[in-house]
This record gives sequence, C-alpha cells and structure tokens, in this order.
Amino acid sequence: MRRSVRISPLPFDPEAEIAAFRQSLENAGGMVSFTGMVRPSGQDGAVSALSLQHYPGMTERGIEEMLDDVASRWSLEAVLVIHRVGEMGPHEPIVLVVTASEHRRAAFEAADLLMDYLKSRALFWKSETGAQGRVWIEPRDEDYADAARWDER
Amino acid sequence: MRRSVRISPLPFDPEAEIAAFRQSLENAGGMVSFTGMVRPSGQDGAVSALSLQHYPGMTERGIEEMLDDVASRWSLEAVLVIHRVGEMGPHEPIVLVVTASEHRRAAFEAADLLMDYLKSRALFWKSETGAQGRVWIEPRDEDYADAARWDER
Amino acid sequence: MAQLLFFGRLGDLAGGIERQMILSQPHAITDIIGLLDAGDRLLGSALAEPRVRYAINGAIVDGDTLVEDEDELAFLPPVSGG
Amino acid sequence: MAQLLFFGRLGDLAGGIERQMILSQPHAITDIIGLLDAGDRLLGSALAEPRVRYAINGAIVDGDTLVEDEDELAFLPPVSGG
Repeated sequence: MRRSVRISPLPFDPEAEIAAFRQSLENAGGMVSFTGMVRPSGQDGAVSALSLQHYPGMTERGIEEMLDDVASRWSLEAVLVIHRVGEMGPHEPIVLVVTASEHRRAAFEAADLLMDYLKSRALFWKSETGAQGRVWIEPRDEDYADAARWDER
Repeated sequence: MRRSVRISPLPFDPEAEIAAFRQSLENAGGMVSFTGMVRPSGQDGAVSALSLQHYPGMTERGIEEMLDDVASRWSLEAVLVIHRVGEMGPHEPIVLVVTASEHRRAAFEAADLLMDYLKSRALFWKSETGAQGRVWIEPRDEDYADAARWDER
Repeated sequence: MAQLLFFGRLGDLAGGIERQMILSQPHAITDIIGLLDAGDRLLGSALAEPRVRYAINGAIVDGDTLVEDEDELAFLPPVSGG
Repeated sequence: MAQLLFFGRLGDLAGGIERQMILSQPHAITDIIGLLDAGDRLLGSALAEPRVRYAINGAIVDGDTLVEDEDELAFLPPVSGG
C-alpha cells in the first residue's frame, strides 16, 4: 500500500490532490475521498476562524500507526492523508483522506475508519473563534461512538 | 437536498466536477466522493475496452428514485451522480458519486448506498472486450450482498 | 407497431437492440417470447430465463401483462453498472 | 532542563504552549502536576483531570512515570481533529 501523510499550515487544493492521486493509480477500480471543510456555523453560532494545533512528530507517528492498521485490514493500492494546522476561515479545507482499491468496499471502509480516527484519536486540538471568543472543541459523543465501531473487528 | 444526475457518453473530469460541487456548498462540513475507473485487468485478463449501455429515460428515473430514498434516510446538502455510457478505455472514469452533509457519517453512508445501488440495481449493462472478445458482465455476488445491506434498514 | 428493446447480451442474440413487431391484438409478454422463440430458439430461451425482467413503456411488469401495438416492450437482463 | 508542553486549552491556562522546568532529580508526572498546582491552582486542576493524557518524549505514559531533566513532557487534553 503506497501511503502519503502531510500535516501543514499551508492551504491545499483538495481536487488537485485527488487528481494527482488518481493519475498515480495503476490497477484500482475505485477511489474514495473525504474532504472536511470549516463550517460557517459551528457549535457556538457563526464561526469567524478556526485554529488547529498538533504535536509535531507524535501526531504524524500516530497517523502512520493508523495506516499500519488500515494496511492490515484491507487490500488498498494507495492512501493519502492531508491535514491542515494553524488558522483557517469558513469553507477552507481542513482534512483530506483519499483511498483506492481494486473493489470499492475496501476504499469506502478504509476512508471511513481513517476519518473516525482522525476526528477522535489523532493528536489535533481545535478551537473556534466566534461571537463568544475562542472555544476549544472536543469530539462529539458521535465521534467517539464512530471510532469505537472499529475496535471489535 | 440539491441533486444532479447526468448520464452521458462524453468523458468527464471527476476532479473538476468535485471542485464545482464543493464550491456550491453552503454549510456542509464533509464531502465524500467515489470515482469508479475502468480497471486495466478485468474478470478475463487484460481489458482493451469497456462498453456501457443504458435505457434512456428509465435508467434516469431509477436513479432519481434512489435519490428519493437517500433524501428520506439522511440529511444531505447536495448529491451529484455522473455515469458514463458508451465505449471507454482502461483508467477512464465511469462513475462519480459526490455527497455533502453537515456531519460526515451521512455523506459516507449515502455515497456507499448510491454506489451499491448503481452497481447492482441501476439499469446499466456492461461488457468488456479483451483477448476472448466481448464478455457481458453481471454483478458479483458481493455486489448483491452489498446492496442487500440497505434493505432491512 | 410495438417496439421491442433487447438490452445487454440479449441484444447480441437478437442481432440488434431494437426490433418492431406488429400486434393485431394485445399479447401477453410470455406469448411474445413464444413467438420470438419460434423464430430463434436461442433468443427465445434467453428471454425466458428467470433473471430477465420486462418493462412496458418504462415500468417493470410481469410476464402476464398484455402488450399493445403502440407499446415499448424492453427485455432487461441482470444489470451491471459503475 | 525538562521541556513541558501544554496542548489545546491547557496552553491557554499555562500562558503558552511551552515552559521549562529544572529537575534536579527525576520526578513522577503527578509530582510535577503538584508543583505546577502550587503556583497556579487553575492550571494544576486542569492538568489533573482524568481525560488529560501524558506523553514523555512522544510516547504515552501514565502519571507514575518519572520525568528526567532532559525529557519532553506533554500534557494532552481530549483531541478534536478534522
């Protein structure tokens, strides 16, 4: 499984990344992408800015371990994970996960698991700045439940 | 739920479609895409060409009914379905499904269901031309099983 | 004149996707398959396979349904999209 | 000199993400939280919350683990990515 992980404060173009990923594929019949964007309205009304912090080195290692898990569960041709950190505004892309496999089920499930992990277990800390000032966000109960779906398998 | 369905013999650029779809979103926090490509090796060895046939009018109505079902199950901001018909070669995109919702689970599940439906229930007939001449393809048992996952819900 | 449509591999057997048939009176789909079978046993038995579905004017129907002279009758073998 | 890192809302309470601490001998993480609590009760009680995890030099450890003077000790509150 070819893999690529990038954590960066620079904006990225999801579709340019997906296009380059697709061009690199040799025998995959299906490609799944998830793009996460800053929602203009957050937990606390209108959001003017979002900030993401990570722990350089440890966050990347955690994602690489998730990818080891993914590689052991499914037969994938390639996986791409891009996660933005730093300050960003409404509608800006935060995260991109792309997976490709011979048949579609593996690509769907791997992208789904990676997003569950990234949302609830990867070392990122998110704050939203709105009318009430800056608020640190914690995963929703739904995020923990989503991630727990993969534990028994 | 905004929806768009297109069946066309013309090639399409998946990432240009995904980009336009993303730009149109107002409050979605997550977008999922599935792109299906012609695999260079099919059921019968190397594939030199693939041909897809549909029943104009009836195929589109069937997909619209799937989208009614999707709209009744999940809260989505928008859905896009593009399906190519006619002749195409290895690596060319055949199908694109894009979904967007406030939280990611709905977008993942809707894209997954739509692909299961498109693979096993939508009115398309596929043939592959390889070393043994033209072979008509039927869904794999896995495709029927995937689609049946949604029946009880 | 009824319009008959043969999709997928049925079109290969029928020698084309479209065929016209004059129906002086309404016929059940199974009767039409019988008429086609009389002309071409290979085509007839392929159309009679249980996995082949029928549609009249774009709506799925069963084999007892009557086809009238202005109808479009489509034979739909198992599908395979995406 | 040990390097202390405070992520997420803990950084707001600590007045910055980084802080140095001279450890003349190894201390358990819980002892270090006690030292910080003596200077700032708000920070100390936030660090002691059960959902806060600890990492030494990038590896998750429990509160009994000893921190040496060259170590990097990170306090990790609940995460929220993507």
